[in-house]
Amino acid sequence: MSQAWLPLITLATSLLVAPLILLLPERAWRARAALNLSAALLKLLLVGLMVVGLYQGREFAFGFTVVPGVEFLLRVDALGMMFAGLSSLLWLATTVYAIGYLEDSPNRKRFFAFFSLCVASTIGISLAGNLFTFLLFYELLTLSTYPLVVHRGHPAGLAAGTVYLRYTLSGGLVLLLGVVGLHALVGDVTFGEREMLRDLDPSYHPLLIGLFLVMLLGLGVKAALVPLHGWLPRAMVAPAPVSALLHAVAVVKAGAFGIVRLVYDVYGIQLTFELGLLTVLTVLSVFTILYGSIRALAQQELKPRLAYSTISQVSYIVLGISLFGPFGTIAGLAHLMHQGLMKVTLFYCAGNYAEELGIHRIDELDGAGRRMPLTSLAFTVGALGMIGLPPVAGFISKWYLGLGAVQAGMPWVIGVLVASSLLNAAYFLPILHRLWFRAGPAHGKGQWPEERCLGRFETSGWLLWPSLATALFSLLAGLLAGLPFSPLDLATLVATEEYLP
Amino acid sequence: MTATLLLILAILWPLVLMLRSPLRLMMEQEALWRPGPRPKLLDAWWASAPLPALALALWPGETTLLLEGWLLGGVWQLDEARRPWLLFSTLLWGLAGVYARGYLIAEQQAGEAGDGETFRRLTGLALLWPLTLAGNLLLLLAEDIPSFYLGFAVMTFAAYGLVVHADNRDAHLGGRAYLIMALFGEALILGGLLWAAGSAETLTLTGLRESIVDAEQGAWMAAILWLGFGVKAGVVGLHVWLPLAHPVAPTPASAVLSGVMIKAGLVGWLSVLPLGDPAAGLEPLGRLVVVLGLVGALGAALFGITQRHPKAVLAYSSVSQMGMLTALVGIGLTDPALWPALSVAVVLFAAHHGMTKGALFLGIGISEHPPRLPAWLLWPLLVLPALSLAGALASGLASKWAFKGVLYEGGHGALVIWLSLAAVGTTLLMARALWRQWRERGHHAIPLLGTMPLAWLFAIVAATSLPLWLPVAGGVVDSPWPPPDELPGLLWPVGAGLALAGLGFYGLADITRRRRVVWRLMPGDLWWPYASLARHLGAGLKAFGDGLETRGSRLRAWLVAQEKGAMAWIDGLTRYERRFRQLAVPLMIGVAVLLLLGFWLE
Amino acid sequence: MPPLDDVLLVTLPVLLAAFVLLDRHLVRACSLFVLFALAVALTWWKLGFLWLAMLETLLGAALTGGFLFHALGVGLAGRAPTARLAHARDPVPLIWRRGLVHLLPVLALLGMLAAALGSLPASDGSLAARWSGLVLIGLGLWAFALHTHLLRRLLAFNITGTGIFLLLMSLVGKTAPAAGQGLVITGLVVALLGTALGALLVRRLGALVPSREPASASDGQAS
Amino acid sequence: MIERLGLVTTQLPTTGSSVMALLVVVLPLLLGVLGAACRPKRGWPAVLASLLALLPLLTLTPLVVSQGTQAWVLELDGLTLHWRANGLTLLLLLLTQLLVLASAAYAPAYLRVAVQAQGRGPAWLWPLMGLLAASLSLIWLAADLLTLYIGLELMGLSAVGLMLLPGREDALAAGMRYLLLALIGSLAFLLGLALLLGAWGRLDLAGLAEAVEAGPVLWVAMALLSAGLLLKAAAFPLHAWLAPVHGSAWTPVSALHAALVIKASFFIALQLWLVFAPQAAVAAWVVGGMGAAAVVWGGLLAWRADKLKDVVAWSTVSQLGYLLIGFPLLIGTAPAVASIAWDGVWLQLLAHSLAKAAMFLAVGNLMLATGESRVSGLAGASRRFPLALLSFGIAAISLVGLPPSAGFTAKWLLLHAALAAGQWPWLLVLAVGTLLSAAYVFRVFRYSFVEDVELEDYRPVPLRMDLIALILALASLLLGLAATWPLALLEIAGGGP
Repeated sequence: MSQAWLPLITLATSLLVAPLILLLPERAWRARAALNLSAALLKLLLVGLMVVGLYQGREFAFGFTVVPGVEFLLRVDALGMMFAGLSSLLWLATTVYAIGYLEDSPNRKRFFAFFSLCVASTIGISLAGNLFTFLLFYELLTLSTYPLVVHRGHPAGLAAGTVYLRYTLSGGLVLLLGVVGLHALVGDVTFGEREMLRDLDPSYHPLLIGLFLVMLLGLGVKAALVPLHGWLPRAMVAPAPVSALLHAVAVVKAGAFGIVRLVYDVYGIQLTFELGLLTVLTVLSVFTILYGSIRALAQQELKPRLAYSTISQVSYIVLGISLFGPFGTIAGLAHLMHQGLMKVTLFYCAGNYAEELGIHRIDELDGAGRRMPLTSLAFTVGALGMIGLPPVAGFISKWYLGLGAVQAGMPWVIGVLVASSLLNAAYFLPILHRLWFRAGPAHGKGQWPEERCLGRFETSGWLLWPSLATALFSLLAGLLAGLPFSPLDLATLVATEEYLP
Repeated sequence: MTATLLLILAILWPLVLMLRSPLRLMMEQEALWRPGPRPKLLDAWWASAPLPALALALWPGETTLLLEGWLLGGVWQLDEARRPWLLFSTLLWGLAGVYARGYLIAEQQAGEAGDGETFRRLTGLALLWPLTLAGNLLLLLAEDIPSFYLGFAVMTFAAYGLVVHADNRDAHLGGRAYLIMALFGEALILGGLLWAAGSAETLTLTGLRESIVDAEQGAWMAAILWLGFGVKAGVVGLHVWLPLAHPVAPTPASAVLSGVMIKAGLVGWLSVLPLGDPAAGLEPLGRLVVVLGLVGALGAALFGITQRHPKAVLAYSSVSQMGMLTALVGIGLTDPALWPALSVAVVLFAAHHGMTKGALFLGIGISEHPPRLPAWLLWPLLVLPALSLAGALASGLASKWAFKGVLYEGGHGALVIWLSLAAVGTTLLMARALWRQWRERGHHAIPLLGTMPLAWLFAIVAATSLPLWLPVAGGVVDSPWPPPDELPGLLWPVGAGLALAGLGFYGLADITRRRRVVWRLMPGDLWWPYASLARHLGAGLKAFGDGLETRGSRLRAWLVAQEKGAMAWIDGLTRYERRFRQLAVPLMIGVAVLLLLGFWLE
Repeated sequence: MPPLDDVLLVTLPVLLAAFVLLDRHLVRACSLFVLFALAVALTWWKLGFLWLAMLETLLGAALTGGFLFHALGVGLAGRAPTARLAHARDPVPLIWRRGLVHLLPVLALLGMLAAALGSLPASDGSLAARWSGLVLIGLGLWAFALHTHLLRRLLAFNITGTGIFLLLMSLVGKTAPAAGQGLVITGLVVALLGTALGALLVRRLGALVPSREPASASDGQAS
Repeated sequence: MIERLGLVTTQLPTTGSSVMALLVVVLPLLLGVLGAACRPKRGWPAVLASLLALLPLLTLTPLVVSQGTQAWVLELDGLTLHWRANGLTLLLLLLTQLLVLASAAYAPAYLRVAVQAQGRGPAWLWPLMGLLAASLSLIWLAADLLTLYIGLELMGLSAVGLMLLPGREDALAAGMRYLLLALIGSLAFLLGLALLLGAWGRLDLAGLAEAVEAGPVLWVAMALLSAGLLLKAAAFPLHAWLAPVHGSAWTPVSALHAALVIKASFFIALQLWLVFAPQAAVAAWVVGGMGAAAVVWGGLLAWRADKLKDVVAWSTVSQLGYLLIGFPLLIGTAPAVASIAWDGVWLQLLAHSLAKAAMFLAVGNLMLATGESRVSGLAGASRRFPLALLSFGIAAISLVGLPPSAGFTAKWLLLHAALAAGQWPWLLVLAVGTLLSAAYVFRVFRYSFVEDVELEDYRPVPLRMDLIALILALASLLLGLAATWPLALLEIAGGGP
C-alpha cells in the first residue's frame, strides 16, 4: 500500500509546502527557509527511495478516474525517475541559492510559494503516467512560473511575463488539442503502452502524423525549438534562481521531456521511425542547435548568451531521441540531466557575478576569476561541459550523440555536433579568457559596476555552495559516468527498456 | 600490483600537486590580497610531479588497469609500445620542471616578496603545469578512447595557460593562435573519434583501429583523425601556432611543448591509424601524407631560416622534423608491410627529436643566462644537441640510420633523398638558431650548480645517449650506430648544410643590405592569411547574427505595431455594444427567425 | 358576417390600444390604458372566462393603472401631475421612416405566428380573440421598439402581453382551460409586478435626476 | 437524452419526499423572511437559515441515489403540476443552495463594509435572495411548462429587484433596461407556450415529448421559446444588458446572478430542445454559432474592459458561449458523442458557476480594499491583498480552463465531444476562447504585479469575505480532479434503463 502512496507523497512534499509558506508571515524567513529546505531534503530522500525501488523492480503507481475514460495516474518509471531526481536535486540547490539571492527583497513569501508549486509541477510531470496527467502538470507549470518571471514587477519583467504567457499558453493549448485528439482516437494512453498506437490500422497513419506534429508544436514552445523560442531570451529578466530553474529543469526541460515521452512512451520509437517523424525532429533540432549557437555569439550580455546557449543545448536532447537506436536514446536522456546540471551552474554563477559585483555584460567580467575564484571555477566547469570537453558531463552526451548518429546512419550529424562544439567554444572561451587571463578591477584596473561584499567568502555562502555543488555534480556525472545510478546508467536503463521489449 | 599503483599515482600525483597550491593559499586566507611575503609556489615538491610516472616507465613488466566507473569505462595500460613514449616524456617533463625552478627564480622571488601581478601569473603556471603534465600522461597511458581524448584535451587547454604566461601582447597573440588551432584540431578529432568509434561501437583505441579498417568510409575517418592530430603534430598548413606560441612561452614550457606535446599528435596518429594493417586500404591517404610531410619538412626549413628569434627558428625546426616524421607515418600507410620495422625508427626518431629539441630549448635559456662555464665549454655543449638533431652525431645519427635502412629496404630511395634534403635544411636552421643565440647571448652569469644548468646538462646527456637507454619494442635497440661505411651517405646533408650556412653567413651582410624585406617575414607564416580569413568569416558570421537580430527586432517591431492596431480596433468594438443595446428586441426576433429557418431546414 | 358584438370586441381593444400607444399626452394615455384593460376584461367575460375578467379588472385596470399614475405623480389625493412627466412630449419625434423600419421585425414575428397558426384551425368563437390578440401583439411590439420613453414602453409591454393572453386563450379554448388560465394568471401577475417595478423605477429615476428628463436620462442606455 | 433529464419515470411518488420537494422550494423563502425580519448584522444567522434550506436536500439525495428519479404530481384545482428530481436536478439544487449559502454568509460583512446600510436596499436583499433561491429550485425541479414559467418569471423579477438594490442612478438605468428586456423575453416565452398548449393541449414535458410532432407550430414555438430564453441568458447578440447591470450591482448579488440566474435560462432552453427537438441539428448549429460569437465577442470586450467588474461580466458572456456550444454537440449527434458532451456541458456549468461566483466575490474584495474599480487600480495588489488575488487567480484558472480545474476537465470533455462528432469549428472556438480568457485574466494579474506604486489608502477587508471567495474558487479547482463525483450523480439518476 505504501508503495502506491509514495509518488503521491513525493508530489505532496512540494505541493503542500506552497500553502504552508503562504500561511507563514512575510517576516518569518527562518521558518520559511527551514520549511523549504526540509521539504527539499525529504523529497530528495523519497525520490531516492523510489529510484532504489525501481532498481529492485518494484512498481509504484497511484491513480483514479477523473472522468470516464480519463485517468489521473502517477507512476514511477526509469525515465520519470531521471527527471524527478534531477528536479529534486536541483530544487534543493536552487532553494539554498534563492534563500541567499532574495535576502532582504520584498515578496519572498509569494516567491517561495510559487517556487514550491513550480517544483511540484515538475515532479508531477516526471511522475505522470499518462498524457492527461502530464498535460495537467505541464499547464500548472506555466501558471506557477508566471509569478516567478514577473517577480520583480518592473515593466521589463511584466512585458517578459506577457510574452512568456503568450507563448506557453498557446503552446499548452495546442498540446491540449493534440492530446484530446489522440484521446478521441484511441482513448487513454498510459505511458509505455506503445502497442495501442502501433496496432492501429495504417490508414490512421496520416492522422497520427498530424497529431504528432500538433503535439510537437505544443511541446516545442517550452522546449524552445527554433521558431518557437522567442520567450526564452526575454524571460531572462527574471531573478537568477528563476532563470536557473527555468533553463535547467523546469520549463525548458518539461518541453523536452514531453517530447521524449511522446516519442518513446506514446508513439514508441519504432512507430515514430516508421512514420518518418524522427527525421522531422532531427532537422528541427539541428537547425535549433546551430541557430541558437549563432545567436548566442552575437549577445553582449551574460544571461542572454546563456539563454541562447540553452536553446541550442536543449535541442541536443531532441536530437538524441531523434536518432534511431539505443545510443541516441541514451544520449538524449543523459543530456536531459547533464544539461540541467551544467546550465544551472552557469546561471548560478551569472547570478553570483550580478549580485556580488553587479556584472551583467560580458566585457565587465575581466579578471573576475581573481575576485571570485570559486564561482569562476564553477563557471569554467559548466562552460567546458557545454562545449563538450571531457571530463565534464557534456562530453558523455556528445559522445553518445555521435555514436547514436552513426548508429542511425546519419554520420553527417557528427559534423553538426562538431560545428556546434566549435560555436560553443567560440562564445564560451572568450568569457573564460576574460575571467582568468585578463586584468580587470581585481588587478587595480577600473572598477566593478556595483560591488557588494555579501559574505565571508568571495560572496554569500548561500550563493556559493549551490554553484559549487552543481559544478561538482556535473563534473562527477561525466567523470564517473560508469558508476551505477549515474545519469548515464539511468539513461541506459531506459534505453534498454525501450529497445528490448 | 605495484605497477598498477604506480599507474594510478602517475596520474594522480600531478593533480595532487596542482591542488596543493590553492589549498595552501586558501589556508592562508589573505595570502592573495596582502602585499607581504607569500608562499613559495615552485618548490621541490612541485618539480616532483612526473616522478611516479618516471618510476612507472622504468618499472619492469606490463600492466593494465580497468576502471569501471571512470567515464565510459576506463582502461589504462602500460605496454611496451607505450613505455618509450612515457619514459622520454616524463624525463623531459622532469628536467623542464627542475629547469623552470631556476628559470623563473626572478618571478618566484618577486612573487614571494609581494608583487601581486607576478604572483598571480606564477600561480597560474604552478597550477597548469602539473595539469598539462597529467593530461599528457593520461593520453599516453589511456587505452580507452574517452580517457585518451580527455588527456589530450586537458593537455591542450591547460597548456594555453603556459603559453600566455608572459601576459603581454605577443603572448596573447601566440595563445590565441594556439587555442584556435587547438580547438580546430580537437573538433576534428572528436568528429573522427565519434565516427570511427560509433561505427564499431568500440571504446578502445585498438578497437578504433580495427573499426577504421573495417568501416566502409574508413579512409575518411582516418583522414579526419589524421588532420585533427595533425594540428598538434604541426602538419604543414596546420602548424601555424607553433612558431607563434613557442617564442612567447617560458623556455621550459617551450621545451615541453616542442619536445613532448607536439609528439602527442604523433602518438595520436599511431594510436588511431591502422598502421601496418595491409587490409586498411589507406594508400591514397598515405601518399598524400608523405607529400605533405615533405612539404612541411622542406618548407619549414626554408621559412625558418628567415626568423630572428631563436625560439621561432627552433619552432620551425620542429615543424620540419615533424614533417619528416609525418612522411614516415605516410610510408607506414602506403606500405604497411614496412611498418613493423619502421615503427621502431619512428619511435626512436620521435624520442630523439623530443629530447634533443628539449635540450636545445633549454639551451636558449642557458645562452641568455649563461652559467659560470668557460665559453669554449659552453658553446660546444650548446652546439652538441644541434649537431645531433642535424643527424651528425649521437642519437641523431642513430635515428637517421634506423629509418634510412628501413626505407632503403622498402625501396623508398627517393624519399631518403628528400629527407636528406630536409636534413640540410635542419642543419641550416640549427646554424641559424645558434647564430641568433650567439647574437643574443646574455652576460650575467648564474651559478653552475643551480637547477637550471644542471637540468640542461642532464638533458644534453640524456638526449645524446638516447639510443643507449630508450627501450624500443621490448628492449634497447641492438646496434644503434651505423657501420662506418654508411657514414658518408648519412653525413653529407650535414656537410652540405654547414657549407651553405657558411656561405650564407658570408653572404649575409650583402643580402641584408639588399633585401631587408626577407628578414621581415613574420613568424607564423600562414597564420596571417588564416587570421584575416577568419576575421572575415567571423565578421560574416557576426553580420549574419546581427542580421538575424535586426531581422528579429524588425519583425518584433512590426508585430508590436500590428498589435497596437489590433488593440485599437478591438477597443473600437465597444461602439457596437450600443447598437446591440438599442436593437435588443429586433435582434431577439431575428434570432427567432434564424432558429425557425434552422428548424425548417431540418 | 361575424356578429356585431364580436366585431366590437375585436375593434374596441385594438382601437383603444392604438390610442394608448400613440397619444402624446401621458396622463391621457394612462387613462386610456385603464379603459383598454376594462375592454379586455369585457372580452374575457364575453369569451366565458369569468375569473380572468375579474383579475383583469383588478390587476390590469385598477392596480396597473394605479402604478402608472403613481409613476406620473398623479395620486388619489388629486395632486397635480408632475408637469415634467405629464406633458412630456416624446423627445424623439415620430418619423415615418423610423416607424416603418421598426415595423419590420414586428412583421417578421407576425409572419412566424401566421405560419404556425395556419395549421391550428380556430373555432368560431375564438377567431375574433385570435385576431385581436395578433393585432395587439403587433401594435405593442411596434410601439415598444418605436418609443424611448420608459413609461410608454411599459404601456407597450402591457398591451403586447394582453395580446398574447388573448391569443393564448383563443388557442386553448376549451381543451385545456385550467392550464391556459394558469398561464394567463401568472402572466397577469408578472405583468403587474413588472409594471409596478418599472413605475417605481421611473419615479426613482425622476427623483434622482431632477434636472433631467427621466425619459431622456434613460435614453442612451434604455432600449 | 430525455431519460437523462429524468422526464420518463416508472417510479411512483412518495408523499414523504413530496413534502421534501416542497420544502426544498419553500425553505429558501424562510431565509428571506427571516432575513427581512431581523436584518442580520452577522453572518451566522444567514448561514444557519441557508443551512436549514440544505436539510431537505440532504434527505432527498439518498432517496434519489438509491431509487433513481423521483417524480411528483401536484393537483391544484384542475391544474396538474409535474415535478421531478434526478441526479442533474440534485446537482443543480446543491449548487444553488451552496452558492446562496456563500452569498448569504458574505452579504452581512459586505453590507457592513461597503454599503453602510444606507437606504432601504439592504432590507430588501434577504427576501429577494430567498425568492431567487426558491424560484431557482422551482426551475430545477419543474417537469411541466407552467411551473417552469412561474419559476422563470419569479426568478427574473427577483433578479431585477436584486440588481436594483444599490439604488444609484446607473444601477437604476441598467436595471430598468434589464427589466424591460426580461419582460419581453418572458413574453416571447409565453407566446411559445401558448402555441404549444394550443396545439397539443398539455404542458407536462414528458407528455408533450410524446405528443408533439414536427411542423410549423412546433418550430415557431421552439423558435420563440428559445429566443426568449436566450435573451434572458444573455446569449451573444442579446447580451447587451448584462455588463452594465453587473457593473453597479452588489457583489454577492452579481455572484448569484452570473452563477445561477443565467444558467437557469440556459437549463430551460437546453431541456426544451432535448425534449422537443432532439434532432434539430441545423438550428442547434445556429445556437452554436451564437455561442462561438459570444466566446469571441465576450472575450474581446473583457480583455479591453476598463473596470474590474466589467471584465468579470464580459467573461460571463464569453463563458456562456461554451455552454451554447453544447447545443450542436448534444442535439442530433450520435449517442456516444452526446454522452460525452452531456457530461462536459454540466461540468462546465458547475465549474463556471463556482468560479464566477468566486471571481465576483474576489473582485468585490479587491475593489473594496483598493477603493478602485478600474483594472489599473490594482497596481501593487499582489503584495497587499494576496488572499483576494489568490482567490481570483484560482477562479481564473477554472475560467480559462487550465488544469487541474473543473473548467479544464469540462473543456476536455467538450473538445473530445467536438472531435468525436467531427465538428471541427468548435475546436477553434474553444481554443480562441481559452486564449482570450487567458488574455483578460492575466491582464488583471499583470497590473497586480506592478511593484513601483505608492498605495497610500487601502483598507483590508474582513478575512471571512476573502475566505468565502477562496473556498468557492478552490471548489471549482478541485472539482476538476474530483469530477467523477458530480458525473456519477449525473449518471445514476438516469431513471429508466
